[in-house]
Amino acid sequence: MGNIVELRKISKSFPGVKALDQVSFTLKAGEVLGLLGENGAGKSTLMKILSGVYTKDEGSMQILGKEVDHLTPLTAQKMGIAIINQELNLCDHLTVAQNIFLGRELLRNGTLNERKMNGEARKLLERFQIDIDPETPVGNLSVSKKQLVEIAKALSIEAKILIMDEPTSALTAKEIDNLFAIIKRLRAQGCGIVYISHRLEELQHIVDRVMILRDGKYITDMPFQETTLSEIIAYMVGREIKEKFPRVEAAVGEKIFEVKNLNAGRMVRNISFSLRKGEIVGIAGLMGAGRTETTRAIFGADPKESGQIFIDGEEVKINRPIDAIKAGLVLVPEDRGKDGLCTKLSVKDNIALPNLDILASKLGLVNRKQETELTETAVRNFEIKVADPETPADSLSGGNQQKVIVSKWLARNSRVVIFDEPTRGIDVASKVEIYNIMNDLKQKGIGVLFVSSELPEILGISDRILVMADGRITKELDVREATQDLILKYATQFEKKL
Amino acid sequence: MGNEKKQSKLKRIVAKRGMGQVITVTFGLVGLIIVFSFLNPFFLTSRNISNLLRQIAPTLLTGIGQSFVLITGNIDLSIGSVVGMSCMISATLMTKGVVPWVAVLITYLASLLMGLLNGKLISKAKLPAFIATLGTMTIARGIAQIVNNNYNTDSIGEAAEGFQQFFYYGKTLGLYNTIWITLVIWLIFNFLLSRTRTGRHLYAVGSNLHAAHLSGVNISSTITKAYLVSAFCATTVGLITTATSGMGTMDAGNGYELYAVAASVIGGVSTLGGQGILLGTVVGASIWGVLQNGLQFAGAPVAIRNIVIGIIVIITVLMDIFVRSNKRIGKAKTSADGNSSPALKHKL
Amino acid sequence: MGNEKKQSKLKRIVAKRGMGQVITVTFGLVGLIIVFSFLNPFFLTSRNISNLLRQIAPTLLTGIGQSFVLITGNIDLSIGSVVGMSCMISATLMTKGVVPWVAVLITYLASLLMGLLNGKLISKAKLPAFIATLGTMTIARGIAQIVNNNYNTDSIGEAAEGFQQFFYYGKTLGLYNTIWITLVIWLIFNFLLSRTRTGRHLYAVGSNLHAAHLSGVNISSTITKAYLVSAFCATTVGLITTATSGMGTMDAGNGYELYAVAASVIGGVSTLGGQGILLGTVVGASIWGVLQNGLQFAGAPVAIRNIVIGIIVIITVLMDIFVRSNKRIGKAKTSADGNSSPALKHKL
Amino acid sequence: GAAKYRIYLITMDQMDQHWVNVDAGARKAVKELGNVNYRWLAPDVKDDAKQIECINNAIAGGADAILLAANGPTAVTSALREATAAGVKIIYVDSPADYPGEQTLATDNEAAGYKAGQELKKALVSKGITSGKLGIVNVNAATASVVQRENGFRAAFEGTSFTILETQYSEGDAARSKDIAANYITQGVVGIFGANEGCTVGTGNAIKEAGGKVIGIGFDKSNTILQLIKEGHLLATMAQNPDVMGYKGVKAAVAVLEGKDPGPEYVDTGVSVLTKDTL
Ligand SMILES: Nc1ncnc2c1ncn2[C@@H]1O[C@H](COP(=O)(O)OP(=O)(O)OP(=O)(O)O)[C@@H](O)[C@H]1O
Ligand SMILES: Nc1ncnc2c1ncn2[C@@H]1O[C@H](COP(=O)(O)OP(=O)(O)OP(=O)(O)O)[C@@H](O)[C@H]1O
Ligand SMILES: [Mg+2]
Ligand SMILES: [Mg+2]
Repeated sequence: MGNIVELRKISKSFPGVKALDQVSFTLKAGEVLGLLGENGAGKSTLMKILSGVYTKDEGSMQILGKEVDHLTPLTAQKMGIAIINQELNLCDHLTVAQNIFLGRELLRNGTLNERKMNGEARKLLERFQIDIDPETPVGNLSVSKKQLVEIAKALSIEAKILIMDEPTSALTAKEIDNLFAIIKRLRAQGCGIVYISHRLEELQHIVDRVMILRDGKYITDMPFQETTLSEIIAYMVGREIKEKFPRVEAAVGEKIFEVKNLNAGRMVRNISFSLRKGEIVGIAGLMGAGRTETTRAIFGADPKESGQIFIDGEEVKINRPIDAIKAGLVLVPEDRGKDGLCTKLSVKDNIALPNLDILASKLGLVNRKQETELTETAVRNFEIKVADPETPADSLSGGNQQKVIVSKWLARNSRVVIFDEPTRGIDVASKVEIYNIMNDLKQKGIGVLFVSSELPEILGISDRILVMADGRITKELDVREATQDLILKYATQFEKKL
Repeated sequence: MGNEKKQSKLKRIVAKRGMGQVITVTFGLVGLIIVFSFLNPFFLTSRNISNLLRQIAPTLLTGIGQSFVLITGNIDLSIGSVVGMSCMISATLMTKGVVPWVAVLITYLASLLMGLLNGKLISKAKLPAFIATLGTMTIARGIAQIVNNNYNTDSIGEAAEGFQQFFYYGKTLGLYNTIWITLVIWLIFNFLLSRTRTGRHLYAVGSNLHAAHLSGVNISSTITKAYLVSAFCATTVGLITTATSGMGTMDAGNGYELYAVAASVIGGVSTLGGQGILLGTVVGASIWGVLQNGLQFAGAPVAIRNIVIGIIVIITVLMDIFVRSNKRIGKAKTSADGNSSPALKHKL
Repeated sequence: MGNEKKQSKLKRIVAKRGMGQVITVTFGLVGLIIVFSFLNPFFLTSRNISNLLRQIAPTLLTGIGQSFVLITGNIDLSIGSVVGMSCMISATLMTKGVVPWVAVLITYLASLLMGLLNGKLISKAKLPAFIATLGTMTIARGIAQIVNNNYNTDSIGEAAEGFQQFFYYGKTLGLYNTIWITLVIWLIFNFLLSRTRTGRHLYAVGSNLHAAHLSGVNISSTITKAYLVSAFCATTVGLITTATSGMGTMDAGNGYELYAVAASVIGGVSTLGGQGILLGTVVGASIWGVLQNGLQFAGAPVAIRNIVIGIIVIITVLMDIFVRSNKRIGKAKTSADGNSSPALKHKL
Repeated sequence: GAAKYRIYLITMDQMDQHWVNVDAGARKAVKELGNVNYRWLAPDVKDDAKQIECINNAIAGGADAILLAANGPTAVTSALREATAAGVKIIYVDSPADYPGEQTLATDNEAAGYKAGQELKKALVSKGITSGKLGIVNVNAATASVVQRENGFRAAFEGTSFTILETQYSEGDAARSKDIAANYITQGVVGIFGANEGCTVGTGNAIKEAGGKVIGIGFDKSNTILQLIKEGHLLATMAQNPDVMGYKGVKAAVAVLEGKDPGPEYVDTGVSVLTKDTL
């Protein structure tokens, strides 16, 4: 079969970075192409050019046999290109159906045909077994539901070219299986699909061919059958990664952190657990199990109803984040864009922000020399790729942004560090770096609480695993006895609804 | 099952784009009317009601325009000046002997150009709306002053009698024409906003600009349309003002942009974009008008009027926030998360 | 290598929080001064310069307050009314025989309460800043009117001679006290903003409220502090106004909040929060003041002044956007992508 | 008791002491008469449309007579036609409109402005100054009464070798007026005219600060202005008699309502030139 997309020598720069450098790319009808690469390799940028979001600096494009010079999101859509973007792009105030048909509203006599749109949306959602009422406002949905809406929206176009940029980052296992079934069906219909993911385990289920980018350059492409995961990783990283889940041993000591009977709303119910010196405790669970809410409540970001928190055996009162930080408890939040970074501020400002209590005198005067030292040390220690700490944080790639967030918390001496999904959307090499950071903390005797939806990493890194469902801890497992199946069993142990 | 579905339909309507707020403030409006009708025997006379409706018209009209703009997540500070500019342009032309209806046409064209300028400065040149319309606010006021060489105009004269009747003094079927004009404009724009594709796009742009852009919505033209509507409404108010006074006043419309914001916001239109319906703007403008009229009759000095109005603006919005956050607590208690707290989302 | 480092240091300074804009508009200011000094022989006399500086002071002071608030991503529409309220409270107290310095103290306390109210309404009750301060704007004006029972006050009299000297008429080391006061306040708040923890927090809140919250920043107290600074500056202007006129005027300060926005924004403070420095506000206020003063000397009628000022506001911001996007274009061509276009990010 | 007449006073706004004095005069008459139900309606800001709303409200509120200080001659005429149609009697206070009323009690603003001009000219000439620049600080160009004052003032200098600079507007804000006047002084004017209370206060303060060379003259009477005159910073002010307008206005209205003759169509309530000597 012929190529339906041919991009030749595409280049694209952003201030300070060459995101794409002479990249060529092809896609055939009826194939699923895995587009792979580290954070900042240029995958999203390439696909945004193909879908008309960005304009290329150089190069030429042939799409469905036509030479195309200038694309907008609208013309791309009209040509049959659908994209599920890495970031959620939905209007919270509009309903699911209104979002799905946004820009392509169905009309009757020139006016909106809401009934038809609702009906079509319902059919679409049913066809893909997505359990959402098309008339609910999107703002009321959870992140995973939103991602499903995003997928449904892309599928509602009779697309000939479908781009999925990390579609599964917020999905549950069942929803992912569902998605794979959809992908296979579309492939059979002759649709060309580009699939981007950092969850390399997923590839085997669907991908026909892989293409690898590194630092904005084309590296290679080959049929998936003819390669192995470790070879792919080596191409991505430019070197071999020995261990995907490096594990270090440390002697387990006394209790450093304990939560007793914590309650905070519907999703945090009677949570009790403890952390010991020299161990990483993982929290597993399905999307919406209440893990994020638990960490936020502990950290004082959300109000608590009841419960006690102990650090080194002493009870601490945490009503707001600053109390937690002062008590030696810090949280690396889940949502990088929303909760993690002040994107307009510099890397330096971001790293300094939670440490100003140390950097400022009693009267509040900031010691700028100390501030510079602290940030430069952090940038060095965490190998953050940034030319100058005064650069605005939003010009960094995802992985580097995550490192900024981690580093700002570790620049101070804390007793307990909570990581909420620290590896989401991060490439393999960066993941390993994050694991190493956690291991390092563990060896230093600092308590690490590690929330993740990816079972392999939970199993690979933690020493003890708490499983949550419906806002409760349903099981505590030692890593030696834990298996994926066992965790899933407890993660689906829902309460009987009255 | 069927019952459940029906119930959820009702709930849905209530939840719909600020319908809840509309219902809440309607109660408030009724309360005010009751209070004032006790305080003042003339309040519910047909003469006063018809008067009152005519007084509400300018606030409602500018409120409609402002609501369109607010829904897209922007603001129009130039409304008051466009009222003044329209008043001066139309009156100057008429005093110079131009046929009133031609003057009206020219006035609309001139103001729509101002609306176009607003729209393009914001959507194409990417100026923040606050700044762009602060600039055009000053410019339009300057134009209002310069049109007749820094003077208010003379009387627009006998020839404009028909014009004055049409926009202000005349009655049709027992109701002042001003009220009819307002009603027709409201119906048209309400239809546009709730039933057409452009209307949908206005909400989408205000809710998530980037998403709307990626969905193929033409951002620039959508935002520009909102500003054109706003300019259109402001011009109509300017013409009503000319008809009312029978002359052009350079100062006309001063401060109307803020009344328009108040009317919209009291009626549930969010200054953050993406939310609100024009029914709310009607209630908001009515509350505003009833307060002005009622307090004046009650003999309240301007000072008290200002204080009361300020408090009411704050309270209605507080109430809305309270009602919404209470609804949420019923389901799940969230505090500092982005979805539940408007202020946390709020930029400027 | 050393050279390269120096260069990047320079670049860093230019890039820092809107320094680029400050430099651009400083050129504009110099240009204006040159033009006006050719147009008018009096322009550069020491008398006019010293006068001009004193005329810039109120805009700069309110601009400092507005900049603080804008940096947190909010806005303060109540500034002008707080000026009026302070003017009336202080003058009324003095005419009633209260010792001027006690009156000053009481005035500051009253206004700071208004600032506190603003801060709490926005940070605790989560009202959008536009609405909250629209409400307090009306309330504060009402208070200004009610304090002396709807009258402007009588002369504050002989006893207040010292007060008038201190705030307006007196000179120290050849410069008017008003200028000294402004300078001291600027230095203090510039120091607070650029060198202290609270300053950092203000930027963080304006840049990303959630991230700031999770980084241990007390959002509510940070936002409240910004409004307190704004109220403090507005009060100082109110007192200067009382000292200037020797009486209390209920109307005082009308519209100052918008001049304050203009001064801030021309100087590179973003209405989207997180960006801007007080040096910019100085330049912005100066441009504003030079225009007012210079255009009066040039004999331009108000109409022309309005138009010129409106155009200048728009052009300076346009220029900044253009310069920034050009910098970008030099390296990369972006079209409609979200990150490069401020308007796309913009909420109201 | 006696049948009550409903009388409304409608002013331009509620901000000036001037209006308060009109109201006070009216109240005095109401008290004396005892058969009047009186109310003061004022828009929150000076705005033609809002004043018309007040007129409409008064009609709707059952007015028998309206005492009106018209924003301008033209704007309210149509509304007044409706009032007349509803049987409401109209008495003008302060500023009449181009529409027949029962009586007008007002200051002749143009004449008063002319008088101010002449006073200033006299003072200048007596100091040996026969030419030079003059400045006018006015409220705005939209309010008829202040525009008339300015016209009168300008007329007084016609044919002299004084040049009057472009008028500057302060919206009556005393602080802004002060800035404007100070700028005039920098430009080397020999005299400044302030067209209302705020403008006059600002003018006086600017002169006070600059030292005595420039001669200032103003309009309206307030304690602050009188102070400035006493201290010699202002030459004089044109004091109107607003309380007379209110007092005689109510009396005239009741006379009309009772079918009596209210007296002449136009009553000039006069201005007095207040100088240091007359105080
Ligand atoms: N709008 C933008 N402005 C500035 N730089 C950008 C922008 N978008 C991307 N970049 C930069 O371009 C490079 C490529 O980014 P891109 O998002 O394409 O990477 P990616 O391969 O999708 O990474 P990830 O796996 O983290 O999503 C990065 O260095 C990134 O920082
Ligand atoms: N603002 C909100 N209003 C209503 N429900 C909410 C809100 N925020 C979260 N929820 C619901 O609370 C539940 C818990 O969400 P939470 O994000 O804490 O789960 P989680 O276990 O951390 O999952 P994730 O892996 O997504 O982080 C979800 O069902 C979510 O839909
Ligand atoms: Mg990507
Ligand atoms: Mg989570």
